Amino acid sequence: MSTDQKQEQEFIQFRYPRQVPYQHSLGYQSKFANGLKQGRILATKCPVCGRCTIPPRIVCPFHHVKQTEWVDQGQRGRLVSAFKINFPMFDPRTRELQSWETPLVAVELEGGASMDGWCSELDTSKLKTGMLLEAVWRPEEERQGRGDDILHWKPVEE
Amino acid sequence: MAERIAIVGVGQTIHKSRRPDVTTAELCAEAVEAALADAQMTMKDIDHVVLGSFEVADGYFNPDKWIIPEIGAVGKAGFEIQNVGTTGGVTAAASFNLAATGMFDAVLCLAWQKMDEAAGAFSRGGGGANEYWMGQFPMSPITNFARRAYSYIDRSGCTEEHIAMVRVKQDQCAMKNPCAQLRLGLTIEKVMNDVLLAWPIRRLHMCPTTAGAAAVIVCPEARAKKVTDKPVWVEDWFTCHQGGALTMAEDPTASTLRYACDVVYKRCGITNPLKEIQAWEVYEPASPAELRWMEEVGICDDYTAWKLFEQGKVGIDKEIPFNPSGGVTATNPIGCTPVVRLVEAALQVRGDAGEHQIPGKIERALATGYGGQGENVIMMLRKTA
Amino acid sequence: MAGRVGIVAVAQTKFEERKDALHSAELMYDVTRDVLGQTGLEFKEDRTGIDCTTVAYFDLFGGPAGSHMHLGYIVGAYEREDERVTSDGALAVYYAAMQILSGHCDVVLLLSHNKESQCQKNQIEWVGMDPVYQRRVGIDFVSAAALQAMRYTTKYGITPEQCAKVVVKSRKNAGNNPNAMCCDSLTVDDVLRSAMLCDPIRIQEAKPVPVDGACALILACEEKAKKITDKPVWITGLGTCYDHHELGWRELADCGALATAAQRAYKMAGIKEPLKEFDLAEVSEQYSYQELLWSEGLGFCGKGEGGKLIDSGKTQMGGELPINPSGGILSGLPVCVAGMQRVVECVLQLRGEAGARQVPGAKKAVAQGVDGPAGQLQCVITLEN
Amino acid sequence: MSHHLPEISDEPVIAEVIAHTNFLVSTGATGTRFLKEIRDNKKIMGLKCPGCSKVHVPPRLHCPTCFVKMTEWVELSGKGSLTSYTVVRYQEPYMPKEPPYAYGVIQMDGADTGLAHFLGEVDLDKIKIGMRLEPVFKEEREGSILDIDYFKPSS
Repeated sequence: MSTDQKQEQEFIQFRYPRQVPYQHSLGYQSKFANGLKQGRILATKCPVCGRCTIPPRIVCPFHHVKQTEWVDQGQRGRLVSAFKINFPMFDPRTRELQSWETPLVAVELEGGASMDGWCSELDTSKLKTGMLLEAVWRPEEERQGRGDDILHWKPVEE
Repeated sequence: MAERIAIVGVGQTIHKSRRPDVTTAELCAEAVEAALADAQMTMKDIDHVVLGSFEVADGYFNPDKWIIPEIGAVGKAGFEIQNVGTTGGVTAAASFNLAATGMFDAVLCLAWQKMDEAAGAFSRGGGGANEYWMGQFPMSPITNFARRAYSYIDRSGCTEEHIAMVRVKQDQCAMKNPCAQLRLGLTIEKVMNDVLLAWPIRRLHMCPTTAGAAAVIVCPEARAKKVTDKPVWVEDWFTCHQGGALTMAEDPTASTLRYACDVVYKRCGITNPLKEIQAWEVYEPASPAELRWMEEVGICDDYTAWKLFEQGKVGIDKEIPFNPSGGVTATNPIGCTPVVRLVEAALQVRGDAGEHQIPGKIERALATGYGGQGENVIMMLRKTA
Repeated sequence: MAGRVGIVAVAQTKFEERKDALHSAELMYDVTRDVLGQTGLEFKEDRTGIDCTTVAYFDLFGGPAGSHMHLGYIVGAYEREDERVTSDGALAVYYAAMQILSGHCDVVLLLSHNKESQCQKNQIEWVGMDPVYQRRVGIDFVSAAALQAMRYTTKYGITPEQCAKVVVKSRKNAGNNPNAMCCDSLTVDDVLRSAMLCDPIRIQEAKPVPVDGACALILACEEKAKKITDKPVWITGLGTCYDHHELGWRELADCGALATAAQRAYKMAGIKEPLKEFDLAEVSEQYSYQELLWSEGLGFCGKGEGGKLIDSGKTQMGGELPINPSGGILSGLPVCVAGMQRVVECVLQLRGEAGARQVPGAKKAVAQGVDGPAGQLQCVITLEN
Repeated sequence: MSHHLPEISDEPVIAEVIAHTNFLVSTGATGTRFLKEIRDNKKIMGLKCPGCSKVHVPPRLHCPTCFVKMTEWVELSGKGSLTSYTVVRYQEPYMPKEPPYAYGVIQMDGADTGLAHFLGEVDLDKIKIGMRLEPVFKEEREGSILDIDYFKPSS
């Protein structure tokens, strides 16, 4: 037995396993979620600077004006960053530790907004900053209006 | 400023990964005892307390209530602050504000984190205001900093070896700091062969989970001069939060550090930070972040910090004494970490940092707190009033 | 200390059981725009607008880590000074006043918001009990309050009718308040017939849960307050105090911490006879007995005389010192927002803008906030027009 | 990018999320000593402050009044008087018992502080402040405050 283990046994410790439910009102973000269910990516647009943001924002952080305009961001975008998660991490949906095969990417969409996603290309050496990607959606009946309704982003030839 | 204020006592625990021998409250008491001893004060001399912890990582709701009796603060004025990674910074800022009113003789700022108890705390990390959207991806500080580092490498032309150099420098400093948690004796080779978590982030590049607490005692000028002959003057502070303005996907290098430093430098009349600030304790939760942070605090131009490491200019006794304590990759009791930075910066100003003391006179020291996706707190300390 | 602190604008939402269609951000946005609109102020870097935003919020009520940290940009705090208080909203008012008295800020925007409908209040508050003893046996804030109520009512012979009268008064007053949630007229019998929640507290004697809502204030230094508005309300006294955490370590029937906090505030404000000098009080009674007990702590009557005080009618509208003309927390306010809303109500009264609930000619008021189990942390703020 | 797509609904969405946590709690050397005495010897121990001489149950490392370390352990009989009580009549998932049940604050003989715990073997309508109580220990004890099953009226 290592000294560490001995020390652990010497002192009483216990756990509080809990599941605490929350219900978050999406409010002004609801339109974004409803859009995903229909296979569309919508972003709010600042009337002053024209910046589009995902997740949608109630005000522009830079100009502090209420965002009322929604812009369809299209289905394609360019890669900003890509890497694999090489360690087991909690799946936020299942709450279980699991390993992740697909690279996590940040994509700058045609409409100007950026978002997170998975990439269908498993070989990260083939992924280059600026390359063109296209959204591949889950079947409509499986979509829940959440970020992972986009199954992954697929590199496309230019 | 209504009153000039000074730090008259600092204390921190010896930071470890596990502390089953103490409760969170008892861990806090260790830091308070150390700070009181340093200031040669007792709890009777303290008339206001400000407590800070990152509750979600602690598993407590308003833990200040439970900790108050253990640190002998029943009957004192006080309140709690929590703001994820910058908790300690906002807590310190609050203690500065309180002392500067001149209404209190001595304000105790205490922050802690007992991360050995925090299993599962981050299973919901990265949620923030976007609980619904971000929550679907396994986001964590690791993926956040992988994204930052990816873009940094992409834009600057630095290599993984340069990031390893940063980590080795951090470890060399930590080896000289008896309070640091990770003191590993690293080499570039060891770092390069370490487990890859998410390219280019290796396990050694990320801050560890730490059980630790830190405290500082702040007094208005008149009181400070009576208490100690080595007051550390708090010249200015600024808490700046990006406030979810940008996600990592939108701008992986976004941080408010540059803006916050600009504000503070202007107010303090600093035009050449590298020359006018002699000690830096900057909250870098991952070793590649140190490169970007060095640029943002004004030490060098954008995307050139890696060259300084290549030239061997960074270290305790080098041209750029950046994070002489070993920094956050060696020790990270999250919510408490900014106060650890403050403690270390104050020790440098006093010349009491021991083996990791920067040689020469330290007139100014800068400590920062970092949190979330770009939140920063700046604390500027000075030797002469 | 640099002059007085003035409150120059206040705003609140309507308080409702559920605001399902609104994101927390929208609550914050609405009250912020309201106070900014009243004053014509904006966020500015050069000390000509809002210098700092301070938000009071309990992170765990939002769910994920840093759930409120990501909301700063909504109020315009992006790249601005932005601080937090994780205690009851009254403590945020206390701290914001300190930020100004310190000279660090001239104008502070203060916010608190909470959607209790999105979480389980009792489950979160339970984690606020010490983890080794009280939490393990399942004591939460409700049973902690009940233990206090039982001790208090038994020790001093406070009758169930006297407690019930508090609820009747609150609901009646709430009828004059368009923002209040519960304004149904109740009789003492109705209250005493309602089911027992946790002896001796009946369901109608406890704060309704859930409640959603937000409020905001702008505080300014004396010089600027006078320029911003011709109806500033001045903060004249501030006091906070912590009590023991363990219920068995306190004399639950006496609220020593409140008495101390009140003494601190009254000393600063020069208040000697609170019952006579104040024109109204807004206190934080999450349970009916608390209004009686807090009245004792605030010095409106002697120890154990809270029951007699309500019987005397002095605390009704039209009485010598109306307590909670707004309907108080028993008429429905979310925790955390509650304490700040006490101050908002006092400001409306002192400006003569309280509509049907106006106390005629009100000149001096006292607001009280509580935090922690059975009123462990107390905050008292005195105000004057 | 098409500009002629059908409108997307604004209908409010409520996202249901469950936060899973499994926090560890250290009882520390002081708490461990106290809990082990209950577990192994059915003894309730208090800590006496060298400054103010008050005996604290449950113990903590520092005296809240004097902020000095307490090291002198004092054995208590476990018997004491009830200073307050309540009967819980609502249910939450974290409750270790089915409501209705009673909590009491028990001031033990020889202690200066009270311990909050369950009351048992008593008619919930006949609990009286000041009544005498004694602890009932569980048969199988695990080293927690729940090793005391409850406090019952004693003669």
